[in-house]
Amino acid sequence: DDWKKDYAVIKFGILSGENEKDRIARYTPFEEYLEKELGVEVEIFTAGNYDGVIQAIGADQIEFAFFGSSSYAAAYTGTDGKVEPLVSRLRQDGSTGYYSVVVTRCDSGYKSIRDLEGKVLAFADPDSTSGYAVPYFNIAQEVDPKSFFSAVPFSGSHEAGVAGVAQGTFDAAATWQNNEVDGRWQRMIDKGMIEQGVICPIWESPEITSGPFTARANIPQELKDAVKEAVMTVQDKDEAAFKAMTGWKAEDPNPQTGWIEVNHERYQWIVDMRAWLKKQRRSS
Amino acid sequence: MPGHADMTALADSPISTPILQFEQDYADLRRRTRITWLVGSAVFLALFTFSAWLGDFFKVTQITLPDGSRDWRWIIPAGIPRLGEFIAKTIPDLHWATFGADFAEWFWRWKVWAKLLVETILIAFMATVFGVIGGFLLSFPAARNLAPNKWVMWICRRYLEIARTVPDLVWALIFVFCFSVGPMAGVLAIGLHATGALGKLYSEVNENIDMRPLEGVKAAGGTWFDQIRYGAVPQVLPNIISYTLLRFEINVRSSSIIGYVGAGGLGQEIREALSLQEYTDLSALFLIIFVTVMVIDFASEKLRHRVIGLEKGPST
Amino acid sequence: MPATLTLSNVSKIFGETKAVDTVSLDIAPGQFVGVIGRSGAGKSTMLRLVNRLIDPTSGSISFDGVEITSLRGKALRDWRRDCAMIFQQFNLVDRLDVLTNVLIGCLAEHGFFSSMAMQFTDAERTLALQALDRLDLVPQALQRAGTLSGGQQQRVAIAKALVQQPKIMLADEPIASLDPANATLVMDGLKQINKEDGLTVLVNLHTLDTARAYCDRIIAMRNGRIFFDGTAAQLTDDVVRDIYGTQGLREFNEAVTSTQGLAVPA
Amino acid sequence: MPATLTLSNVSKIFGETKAVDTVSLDIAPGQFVGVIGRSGAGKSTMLRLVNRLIDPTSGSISFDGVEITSLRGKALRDWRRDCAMIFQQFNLVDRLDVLTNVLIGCLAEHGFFSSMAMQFTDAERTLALQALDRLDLVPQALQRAGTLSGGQQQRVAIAKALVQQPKIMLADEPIASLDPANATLVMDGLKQINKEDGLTVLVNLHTLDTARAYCDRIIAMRNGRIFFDGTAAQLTDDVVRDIYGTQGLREFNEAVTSTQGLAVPA
Amino acid sequence: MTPTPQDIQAAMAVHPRAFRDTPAVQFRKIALWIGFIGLFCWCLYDFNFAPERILHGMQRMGRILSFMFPPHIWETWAEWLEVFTALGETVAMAFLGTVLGLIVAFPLSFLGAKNINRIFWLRQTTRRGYDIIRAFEILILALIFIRAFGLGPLAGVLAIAVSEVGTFSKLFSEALENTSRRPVEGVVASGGSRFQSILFGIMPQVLPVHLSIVLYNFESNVRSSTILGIVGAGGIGFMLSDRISGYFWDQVWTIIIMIVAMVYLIDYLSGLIRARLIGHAEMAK
Ligand SMILES: Nc1ncnc2c1ncn2[C@@H]1O[C@H](COP(=O)(O)OP(=O)(O)OP(=O)(O)O)[C@@H](O)[C@H]1O
Ligand SMILES: Nc1ncnc2c1ncn2[C@@H]1O[C@H](COP(=O)(O)OP(=O)(O)OP(=O)(O)O)[C@@H](O)[C@H]1O
Ligand SMILES: [Mg+2]
Ligand SMILES: [Mg+2]
Repeated sequence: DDWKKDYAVIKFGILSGENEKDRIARYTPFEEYLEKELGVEVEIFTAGNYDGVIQAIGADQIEFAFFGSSSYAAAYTGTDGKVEPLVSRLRQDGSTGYYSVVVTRCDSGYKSIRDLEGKVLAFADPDSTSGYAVPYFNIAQEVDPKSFFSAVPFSGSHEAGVAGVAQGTFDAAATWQNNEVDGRWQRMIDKGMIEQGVICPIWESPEITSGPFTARANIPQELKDAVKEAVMTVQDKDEAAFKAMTGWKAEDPNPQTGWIEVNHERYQWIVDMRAWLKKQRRSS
Repeated sequence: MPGHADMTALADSPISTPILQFEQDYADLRRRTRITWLVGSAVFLALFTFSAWLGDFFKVTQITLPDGSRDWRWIIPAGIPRLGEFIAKTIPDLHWATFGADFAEWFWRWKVWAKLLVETILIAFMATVFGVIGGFLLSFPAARNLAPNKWVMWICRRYLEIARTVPDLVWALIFVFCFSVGPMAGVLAIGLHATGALGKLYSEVNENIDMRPLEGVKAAGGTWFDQIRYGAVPQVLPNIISYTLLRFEINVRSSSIIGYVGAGGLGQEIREALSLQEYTDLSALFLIIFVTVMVIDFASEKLRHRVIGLEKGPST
Repeated sequence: MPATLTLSNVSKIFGETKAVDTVSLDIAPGQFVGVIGRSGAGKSTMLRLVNRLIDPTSGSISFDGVEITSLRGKALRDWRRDCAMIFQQFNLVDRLDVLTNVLIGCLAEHGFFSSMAMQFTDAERTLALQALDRLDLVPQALQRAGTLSGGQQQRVAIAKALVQQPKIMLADEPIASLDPANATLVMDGLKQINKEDGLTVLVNLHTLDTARAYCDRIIAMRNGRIFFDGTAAQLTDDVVRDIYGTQGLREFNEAVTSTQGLAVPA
Repeated sequence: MPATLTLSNVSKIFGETKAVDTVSLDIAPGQFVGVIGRSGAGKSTMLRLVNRLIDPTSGSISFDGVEITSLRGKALRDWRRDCAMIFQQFNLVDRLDVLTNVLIGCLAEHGFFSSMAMQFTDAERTLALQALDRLDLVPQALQRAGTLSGGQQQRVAIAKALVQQPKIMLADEPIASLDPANATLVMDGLKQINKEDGLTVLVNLHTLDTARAYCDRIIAMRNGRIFFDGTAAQLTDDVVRDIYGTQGLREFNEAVTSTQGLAVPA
Repeated sequence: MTPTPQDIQAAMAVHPRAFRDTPAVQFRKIALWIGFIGLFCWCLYDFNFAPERILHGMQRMGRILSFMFPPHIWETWAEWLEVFTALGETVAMAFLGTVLGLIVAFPLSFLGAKNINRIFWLRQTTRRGYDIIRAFEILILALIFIRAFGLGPLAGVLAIAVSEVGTFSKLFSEALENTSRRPVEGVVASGGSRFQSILFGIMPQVLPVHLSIVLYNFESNVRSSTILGIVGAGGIGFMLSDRISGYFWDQVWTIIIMIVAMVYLIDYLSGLIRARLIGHAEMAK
């Protein structure tokens, strides 16, 4: 192939994801798998912070990156659209994303956001997509958070927010869930940090699509295709590498099973959301 | 050189035994020194080369050239011309004609920044106070020459070690979890880290003090606390002030990083600016931090010189 | 008020060195006793044993019938106050003012908080000023101790000792770092206190002639043992030669002896 | 080799203080001259003027007909080498070994690169060793200077001065920080050099009696001026009283003078 | 022998200053303390140090601490290897960053020392130059180097090195200024040139100080190499912050314990090096 001469070394940037499982996933087997499949050298860099990866992809230093949805949007605006999403994650139950939820104590009687007037709604931390940006953006379409709630503090983390609700420090908190049985707050119940039946979700966001595996736009199409093909088939060709990179665990009720092809449209609303946040900041 | 005359005289003058002994010792010493140096330098060079290799210093890789083509290059010379790239993105568009407006545009968020700068300085102030109190109190039992007994010393030293060994960013993450986001977590994280760092520096100062005044206090019937208060504290005070001022500056800078985990201060602003790609904000923030660091550095230099200057007493 | 200080069979061993070797002594109240001896003879060690800055390896020290060696805690600190110590290097706190340095002599009476706050009563301050006045140091009372000349510093140390209202005064080579004029002032100060207050004074000296001029009784030590104990008159040249030995001083001839006699006190 | 050192109308003014005030002196080759005077009399300043560590405000200093005050660059450094200086605080580099400290005396001959590498020739080393040998210091040659006793350090300083092969030797209170035994060794060392090598020695002393014992000629300063210039014999008690003044010495009576005579060298 | 009230009165009359500070001094002291305590209290209020919040946080802290027992033990060798590799990488990068910073900072520090560089404006420019370097957020430095050299350890090392240059030059020039003048005078009095007086008089004095500064900073670079996480080069700091964001508290503690152990080891080794280069005698002082 033509591209192999120009791209004898392919560089990947990987962000440890929003999902706690992704954070201890290991990519060495995947790297070996790709080298075997593509027949070129592959270098993978796992970063804890997306600013570095965005700069690297913007400066043509790396070719591909696994982004979260919000960091994809940042990369998209940061590079003036010079990135192209290829594939995203597909779970066992067919879902391709997760949801931001607002939870309250079940015994509080709140049923919707409207019931929370004058109450305290805690967001997770300012850098969180599901714990801040998405719920804030969506709630702001309905009400003005600053005046509607008595306070919108940051709790510091998803866990702290949920625990705060359970203890009554906050009236409500924003966090995430994959579905009704799996999510941040459900896992806290599993770990015994809060009681069963104390926490109830009252609001759910539109699906936050899982972040895309992204290519730099200005590389040869054949290269993109080849890598896309390799990623799409990793679960079949090298199951061990797939399990390692997705942090697969036997007890996981809804593990990732494969990939779906995605395009930029799917993420446009997050780009818009970020633009909105930026405008909010400028106007404040 | 007149020395040569003596030199020749030396040839036939009897050489004393101490000199002979010396010549032997000297030869020995020279050999040993040379071996130590050789081994030391070899080990150092090997370590350096190895870590340089690990650090990709010798890496030759394919690089995308400015025109979009790809070529194999040694990574360092290939990258040097591009060093300014990121900085260039942060430089605002300033024109002489519209300087005022451009400048206002550059510092458009100055009200927020001024508030955050104050917050940053206050965080640093409080963290320094906590660090000084903790480090100061622990530095005496942690100093070898002052510790009342071995166990107290051991405990204090380990505590200080843990406090300073864990990066302040990690403390910040932990405290953010415990106390939620906001300056409080930042204060505690930096304060704890500063306790460890200052405690170590202070206890080193303590180990270098003159023990005679303490003996003087002891001989007059003073307790251990009296010895510390009257004998040690006045001696170490100038050093403590100087380390504290240095630390304050470091704390100002780290509270701007700590903001990165949502613990308040200018760091939060840096993070937001980065994540929203408001690059010119970064250079404005840089300027703000630079001026602050410079002012603190300058003031503390003056203050330190005054404190040290007082030490010298009347000049002779 | 003053009582007899008794050392019986006191020894102090540092590793291999017998710094003080089965020393027995009785020091009567009101005596001005000089201790001489070569460097390393054990003079300082003996004084430090009396003040309990170090503990004896064996033997006992008693004062007025009270066993000193077994004191602990507050009683020990009270004893240290009762037996004031003056050091060759003054051991003042350079960065505190003279007055506070003198007030350190009152610390044994103070509680934790008042001493941490450096808070002293007016009575104590007056006492300190009176002591300074006796040594002509009132004008310097608010100066830092470190800015004083050596002689002044040593006099501050004496004032501090006076404030302790001690029963006995120990001085370890108090004039060794002083120039002659100051040395005279300091020795005169000690003598005056000895005479006026009737305090027992035990002073280590390097300088034979100072000892001869001031002391009622001279004790010479050699290798940790008492080698001579008598009056100045009994201290003949032969005895001196034995005390100091001749090794180490290159020419111990008449000329240099005279010089040395003169130069020794350095 | 040695020649006359002449100071004519030399003054040095620091701000308000006339540290040295129109001093004129001739010092003949081979003399052992002691300079005495109260603290602040200007003794150190005079020596530092001769060595050109400081420049005079007015007046001229010449040696062997060469005007010292106008020397620059290499010539100045050569003069400093020719006129070795010994300090009260030794001014050695504590962390370098004794040998290197002595070799610092050879630096004036060295170029940039050889001194950069701290490289000395074997001839220089031998010279240094001979100097150390004269002062019985060879066994300590490889020790760090900081670990030596005061007397040893001062002897190292003298060895360094010797290596400079000076024409004149200046010593600023060389024994003030030393105990008597060491003081004797150091003064003996200076005397020996003065006798054997015929070097002119100009030494500041605090101690009258050392001056009396060692010096051919004694110069006394007071308030920056020469107040007395003569032999030891001419230095009567009356003169001494004038030099030191009586203020500050409470009783300058016979007994104390004797003590002082003895205790002076401190 | 306690003084009578009359004595006290008399003494007070003669030496009022020995008993009380002058009103001006007293006022200044009180004002300073009030200012300090006021600022502190205001900060407490402003930063919301509410008692219940502290109590609450302490409870959570307690829960986090409880995860320390028993410490997490990884089961497979591969996982252990991952941790050890991260530790090793971190040490190597910190070493490299420190050495590079040192090489650049050492000569620069002479320009900033008052007793060596007497040219006022040059000294001030140099010093402000150090300030510029220190004002750069290490994160921004990392981004600068990422754009130039790509992701990887190189960018991290250079970021550490550059930020170290600012710190080292400042500390080094302060060490130079704090030296004793006496040895210098000794060298000058023997006819040494200015350069020789620096080499023989000042350098031996500052080298031990420099050495401890370097070792201390090496140690802190080991800690602060979280920066490696940003540039995608791994390292223990990255692992740690990842575990924290994932709430794997038990693993967090094990990693922290390992970092502490490693720093302890470095401390011990650097103690050995120092003892060897400076000598035990002076260490003991
Ligand atoms: N803390 C110590 N540890 C070990 N040895 C000691 C200690 N203190 C004193 N010595 C040794 O005990 C001996 C007596 O010392 P001491 O200081 O009492 O002598 P000195 O007569 O006071 O001498 P100088 O005139 O030099 O002060 C010496 O050999 C000394 O080395
Ligand atoms: N660098 C200086 N700056 C200002 N004044 C100085 C300086 N050096 C010396 N003096 C003043 O000059 C006078 C003479 O000082 P000098 O050191 O020569 O006296 P000295 O006779 O050596 O005294 P001492 O015996 O204390 O060493 C003193 O009043 C001193 O304060
Ligand atoms: Mg002694
Ligand atoms: Mg002088």
